[in-house]
Amino acid sequence: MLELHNISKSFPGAKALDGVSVRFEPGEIHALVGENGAGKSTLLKIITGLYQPDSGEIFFNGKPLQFRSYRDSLQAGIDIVHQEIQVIPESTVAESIMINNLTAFGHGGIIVWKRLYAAARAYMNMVDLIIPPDTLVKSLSPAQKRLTQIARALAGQAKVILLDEPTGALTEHESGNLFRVLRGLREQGVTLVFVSHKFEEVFSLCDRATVLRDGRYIGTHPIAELTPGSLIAMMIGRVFTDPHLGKVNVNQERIVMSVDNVTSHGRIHEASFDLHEGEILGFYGLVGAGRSELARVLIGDLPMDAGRLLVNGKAATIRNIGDSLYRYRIGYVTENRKEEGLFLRDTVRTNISVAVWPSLRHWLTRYINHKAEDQVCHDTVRSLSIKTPGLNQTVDNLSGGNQQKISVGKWLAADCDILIIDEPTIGVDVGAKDQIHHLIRDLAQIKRKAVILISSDMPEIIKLANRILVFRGGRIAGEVQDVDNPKKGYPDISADIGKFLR
Amino acid sequence: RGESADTEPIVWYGMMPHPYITEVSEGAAAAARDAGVAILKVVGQEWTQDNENANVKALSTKGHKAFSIFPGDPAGANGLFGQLVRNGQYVVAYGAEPNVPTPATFTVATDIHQAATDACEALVRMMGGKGRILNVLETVTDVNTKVRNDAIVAVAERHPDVQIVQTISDMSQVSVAKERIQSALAALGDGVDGIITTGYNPTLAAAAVLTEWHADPEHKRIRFIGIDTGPTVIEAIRNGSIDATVSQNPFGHGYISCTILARMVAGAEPREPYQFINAGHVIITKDNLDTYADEIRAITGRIIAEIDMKYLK
Amino acid sequence: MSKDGKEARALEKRTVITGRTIGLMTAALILFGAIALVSSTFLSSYTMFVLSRQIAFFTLIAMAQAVCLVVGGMNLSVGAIGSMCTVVLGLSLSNAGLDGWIAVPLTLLCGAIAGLANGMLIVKLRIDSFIVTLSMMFIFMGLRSGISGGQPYPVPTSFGIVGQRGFMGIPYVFMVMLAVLAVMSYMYRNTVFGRRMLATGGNADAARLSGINNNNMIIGANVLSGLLAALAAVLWTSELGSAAPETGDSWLIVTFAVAIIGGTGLKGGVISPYGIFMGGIIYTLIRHGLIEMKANPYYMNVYIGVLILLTIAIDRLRERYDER
Amino acid sequence: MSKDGKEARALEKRTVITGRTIGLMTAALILFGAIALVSSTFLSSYTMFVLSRQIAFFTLIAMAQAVCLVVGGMNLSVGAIGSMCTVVLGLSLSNAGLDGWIAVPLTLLCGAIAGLANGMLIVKLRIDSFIVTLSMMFIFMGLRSGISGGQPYPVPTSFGIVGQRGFMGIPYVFMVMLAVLAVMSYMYRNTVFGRRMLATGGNADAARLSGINNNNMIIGANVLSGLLAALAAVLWTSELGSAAPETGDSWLIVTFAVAIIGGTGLKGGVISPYGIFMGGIIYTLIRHGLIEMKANPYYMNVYIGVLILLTIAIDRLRERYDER
Ligand SMILES: Nc1ncnc2c1ncn2[C@@H]1O[C@H](COP(=O)(O)OP(=O)(O)OP(=O)(O)O)[C@@H](O)[C@H]1O
Ligand SMILES: Nc1ncnc2c1ncn2[C@@H]1O[C@H](COP(=O)(O)OP(=O)(O)OP(=O)(O)O)[C@@H](O)[C@H]1O
Ligand SMILES: [Mg+2]
Ligand SMILES: [Mg+2]
Repeated sequence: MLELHNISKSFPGAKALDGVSVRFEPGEIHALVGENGAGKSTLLKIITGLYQPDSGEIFFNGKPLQFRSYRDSLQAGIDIVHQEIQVIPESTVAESIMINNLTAFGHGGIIVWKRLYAAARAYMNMVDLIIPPDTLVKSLSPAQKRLTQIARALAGQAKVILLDEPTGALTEHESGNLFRVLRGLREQGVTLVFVSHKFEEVFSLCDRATVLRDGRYIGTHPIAELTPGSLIAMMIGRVFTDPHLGKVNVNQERIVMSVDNVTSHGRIHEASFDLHEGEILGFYGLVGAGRSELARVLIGDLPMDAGRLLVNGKAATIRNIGDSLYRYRIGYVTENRKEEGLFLRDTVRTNISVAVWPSLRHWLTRYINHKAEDQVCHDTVRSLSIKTPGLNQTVDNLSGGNQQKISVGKWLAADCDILIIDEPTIGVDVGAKDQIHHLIRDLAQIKRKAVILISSDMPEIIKLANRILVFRGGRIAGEVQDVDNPKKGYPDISADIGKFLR
Repeated sequence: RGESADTEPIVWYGMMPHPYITEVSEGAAAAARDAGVAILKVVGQEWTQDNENANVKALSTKGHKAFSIFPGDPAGANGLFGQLVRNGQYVVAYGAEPNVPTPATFTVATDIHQAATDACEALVRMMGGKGRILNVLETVTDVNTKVRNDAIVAVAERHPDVQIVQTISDMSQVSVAKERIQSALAALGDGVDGIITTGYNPTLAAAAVLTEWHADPEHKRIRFIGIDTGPTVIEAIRNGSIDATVSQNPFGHGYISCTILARMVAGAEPREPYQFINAGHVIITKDNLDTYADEIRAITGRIIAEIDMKYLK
Repeated sequence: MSKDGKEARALEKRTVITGRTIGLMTAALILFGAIALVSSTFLSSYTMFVLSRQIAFFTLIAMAQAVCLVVGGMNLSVGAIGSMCTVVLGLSLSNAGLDGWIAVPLTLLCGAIAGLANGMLIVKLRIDSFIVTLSMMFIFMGLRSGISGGQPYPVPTSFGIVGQRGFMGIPYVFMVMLAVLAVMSYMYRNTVFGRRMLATGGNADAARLSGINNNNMIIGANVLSGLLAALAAVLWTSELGSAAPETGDSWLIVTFAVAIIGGTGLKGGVISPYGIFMGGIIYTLIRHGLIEMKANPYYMNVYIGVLILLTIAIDRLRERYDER
Repeated sequence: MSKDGKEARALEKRTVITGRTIGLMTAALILFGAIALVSSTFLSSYTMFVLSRQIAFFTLIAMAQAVCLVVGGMNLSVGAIGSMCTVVLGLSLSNAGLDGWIAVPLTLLCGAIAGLANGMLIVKLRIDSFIVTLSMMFIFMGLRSGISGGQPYPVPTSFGIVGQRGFMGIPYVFMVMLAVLAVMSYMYRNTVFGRRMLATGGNADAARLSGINNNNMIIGANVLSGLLAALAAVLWTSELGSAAPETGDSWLIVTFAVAIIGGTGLKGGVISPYGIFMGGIIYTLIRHGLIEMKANPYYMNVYIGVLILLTIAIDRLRERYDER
């Protein structure tokens, strides 16, 4: 039994945790929910010794814990799967999984690879990661990296496993698999703490849920006593209703982008589609289907080997993202905010305004106008409710969800005519998710832009898109139309999508 | 300008810790003893004019009256010397002659052109008046290198049967020198009859390379003359692995320069605005190994004896 | 509350002088005070003149390094470019007999071209800047030795004015450096080019996805670096009164030491020109102080090393303390 | 089960001789063939002896650099440690009159302690290895100058055997290097310590989050680096027949050039000891080839620079081609 008493933790400009007390029992899957920045990750990091609390105590099976480092925590049998995917690029998958007990696979510090691979393969099978164990981690997709990390936590045989948004990059199939494994562990009496913003998961998997809000403990309840509505109310402190977004008003007359047989060797095969003004076009597919890669071909970040691209009816040659942004006004929000979306060591200001600097120049002196820049940043911070103590805050110090908002916010500020948004709500809480959804919707409906929405979150894509292209193996396998028709239900559309996935 | 009682009137400055500099500093110390003046000895960190400028300029703010300095860069040092002289301080260069005209009052140095000529002539004699020479120069950023090279080329041209088969350069460290000399020897094989090195590091390296070369009875005898001395070089001459080297009177560089400065600080005036004082050099072979030190001391003694007649009034 | 208010302002305001720079200023002041206390000659105008010129010189060459560090690279050839430019300057002034007004721009152009070559190789061959500039260091050094034969070039006395004189006790060299500092500081804060270079250094992938042409930024930074190295070479030649080919041989380590003491990050994305200026002051004072104290010259490098380490360690401790 | 066995072999095979190493081998062979064609003395036993000793030396000091690069750091003090160890060796052999069997372990210990000092400072002060080893370079260089006064120490003739002799035309030094290579290669492929150092260098955050104590890995790598530098110093002293304090002064750039030609990543996490060996061969052949060709000595550095750049550029092109 893991008990926390009055845990508090402050960061410069943010009180992350304020007197939180909670108990995690063996043999339960305990959901930890809350908005972005509520302090979930911080709490888990304190339990595992990655952060030291400012005050408070932790008891594990009645004994006080005083972790000085993560390794102490591992020794005590407490392990964590982090929210952010962190891998060792040049190591093998097997090694990454077994990294904590490499010594167990050899004599006197010398590794016997055969035994290591056999052992690792068992855990890889468990999470359905079917690749050779000597694959180098750097060649994996984000989802495969995530599965590697989960397998590592399983291999640690810990008595407590903390999972911080483990399903972030996973598809339903992979998630379902993971849940089977977690239920098995529960049977064995393992304590599981599960952080997720996806309510379906919380309700189908967990036994009890603890809610945090603004670093404070709100309450712990058996799942059976909760409804999504009541849980959201606890999270955001008010009653929340998901308004129906209604029909998308597309200007069928105006094709803003026309993709004609675009091919990029080994990535994309003969993709063709039109994008209209005011349209939200969804790209759906399983991990690795090539959605992101097509997006990168369109913005000139990957080579286009054949095919044509028309923007506003005229043939467009896009050699780099500078071309796409400044000449054709096409933007791309990356799915990978930490590595490609943000300047983590830089300020909120720079991160929001980086793509608009040229237009902020003083008409005469050509130097960036500070007032105009701050105006843009403040507007973005306000419209997305980004939680930051100031524009000078280092982005690294913001919570995952707020970082994601900045990654999206930069492109809203850039005011593109065509915006490609890749997985906009990974690790974003319900409140923020809703905000981002409305922003995307307004972008198309009010500002009359065209949006390509890439998402692995089926409810999200169905909620927003008016048309969905389904990708498989680098091809567009099919198109689901009329998605925004209120008469069509979620089951119908998902069944349509499912047809093309096989 | 503040001048406290414990400010030494004379500064002797050495480029960096180095056997040559160590010997010069011993000369400076002896001059301080003999003349009864306090001399501050300062040694820099790098063999560059930059480093010397930074250090000497810092020193020049301290109220010393006279400086004995090695001109790291014969042209560049004049900038430094000019500033010192404008600041009312005496400068004597030692070890190498700065470009003339120079603000320094004296240079106490070996006549490098003469030394290189003598060394090369000695090598040619050892080779029996004919053969192929490997010419090893030390640095490429030192004007003295060019003077030495010119002297060696001139000697080779004077002897019709002597030719310079290859010139190698740019080796301010023993390790690089050893690598380059070895490579050249390997490349030329038996095509070398004599080697001349005109720098401390290549000399040290050549001594090691030739010791090894001559240890193999199948290898032919290669004649060699270097420059400067060091325990390993002297040892190699003693056991016959190499033939000769040139001693440049480093002790004298320190002793004479500091003695002159001591006199000038005490009020003596130079006879000319600028004079070069040849501190002499001696070729060391197996024959004079035990007596060369006396020969050099004798040269120094002669110069000191003439100081008031030839240089100062 | 008032504390929070202060913090909030700190997180909102744009600042020219960062907390770190203030820390460095304090360190410089303490060093300055300590030397002034023990030395009677330290506050003389001559000492100040000589030291401020030294500071200017160290600061300039450190800037030449820092502009490359900013974009996440480095320039190992900074001294070699300085050497080569000195030779070009010497050739134009002495052999070609050109006027300074033509020779100096020519030299600066040569530095810029050398930087351009570095930059082009880095982006075209997609090889790390470390390797490219290491190789280019060999090449530039070989060129200067080959062209000059090691021979320094005499320059006209009039050319020495900028390097040797000053106005009201302040060396012209120092003024040039202050001007460069002001321009650089302005550039990194206020211009698209400057801020894009910072972005490239901060996270090249994110910069690329934000529409920034990283290659141009890297080339730009290298050109700038070459230009600054050439400028330092010109000033140095003027100060020395002769164009000595070995000019840049001792720069490399100094540039890193000063840039890093001055708070330039090795990982890119961070620069503070005024911090580098403070770095130049601290480095100069450390070296001067050791001579003032008549430190055993043979051990001089030990003291320099210890003091560099101490300065940076204290700075880091302060930073960590501030974070609390 | 047998599938795992095959995979395990595949891993071992892949990491002993990588594609890159084969590319480097080809480059080395071409260079070798070219020189052999134009030179009549190249295949002589003296040439082979002398060159293989040079290769051994370059490879060893490059390894001393590479072990630090692997954990994502670097060791600018590698030559300074070599110098200091030479002085220690000289002192023990000459002044203290110790036997080689005592003096050598003492020297190696000194190198390890110097590396330990580097490592401790890096992890305890949490300062970048670049800065720490830069400062320590000053410190070690100062110590060697202060202690030795720049004077080389004579060593007994018997001490020269390892450095100057060989067996069947193969220098002992070369054999020592081969042994070191084998050990290092094995360590990075098959030991927990080696794999963990690679992990730390590959992604320190991920390694920490995987329960690896990065600090220990960094300290370990630095101790190893000091040890290798000391070993190189011992062998060099034996080869030269005297303990010259300036031993390490020319190492720094060579270590980087060879390690990088040999495919060691500057970003950490990648090493190939046999690749470094090939790097040592290529670097030696380039330098020897230039002397064979009687290249103008004043322009020597230009050729060296161009050839380094070419080697790496071709290697990168090959790699990009392979990726297709
Ligand atoms: N290293 C840090 N430095 C400064 N502030 C931090 C740091 N880590 C977290 N915070 C702040 O602490 C608060 C809690 O963050 P935490 O990451 O725990 O939130 P979370 O509940 O996991 O949110 P999300 O769902 O977005 O991941 C946030 O306000 C965040 O900005
Ligand atoms: N079958 C596969 N196995 C492993 N990696 C793959 C596979 N297919 C693609 N990848 C890699 O996964 C990454 C993601 O691919 P891509 O971005 O094109 O897909 P996506 O449809 O956008 O999926 P995601 O949801 O991962 O973004 C790419 O780097 C690709 O090389
Ligand atoms: Mg979180
Ligand atoms: Mg994707």
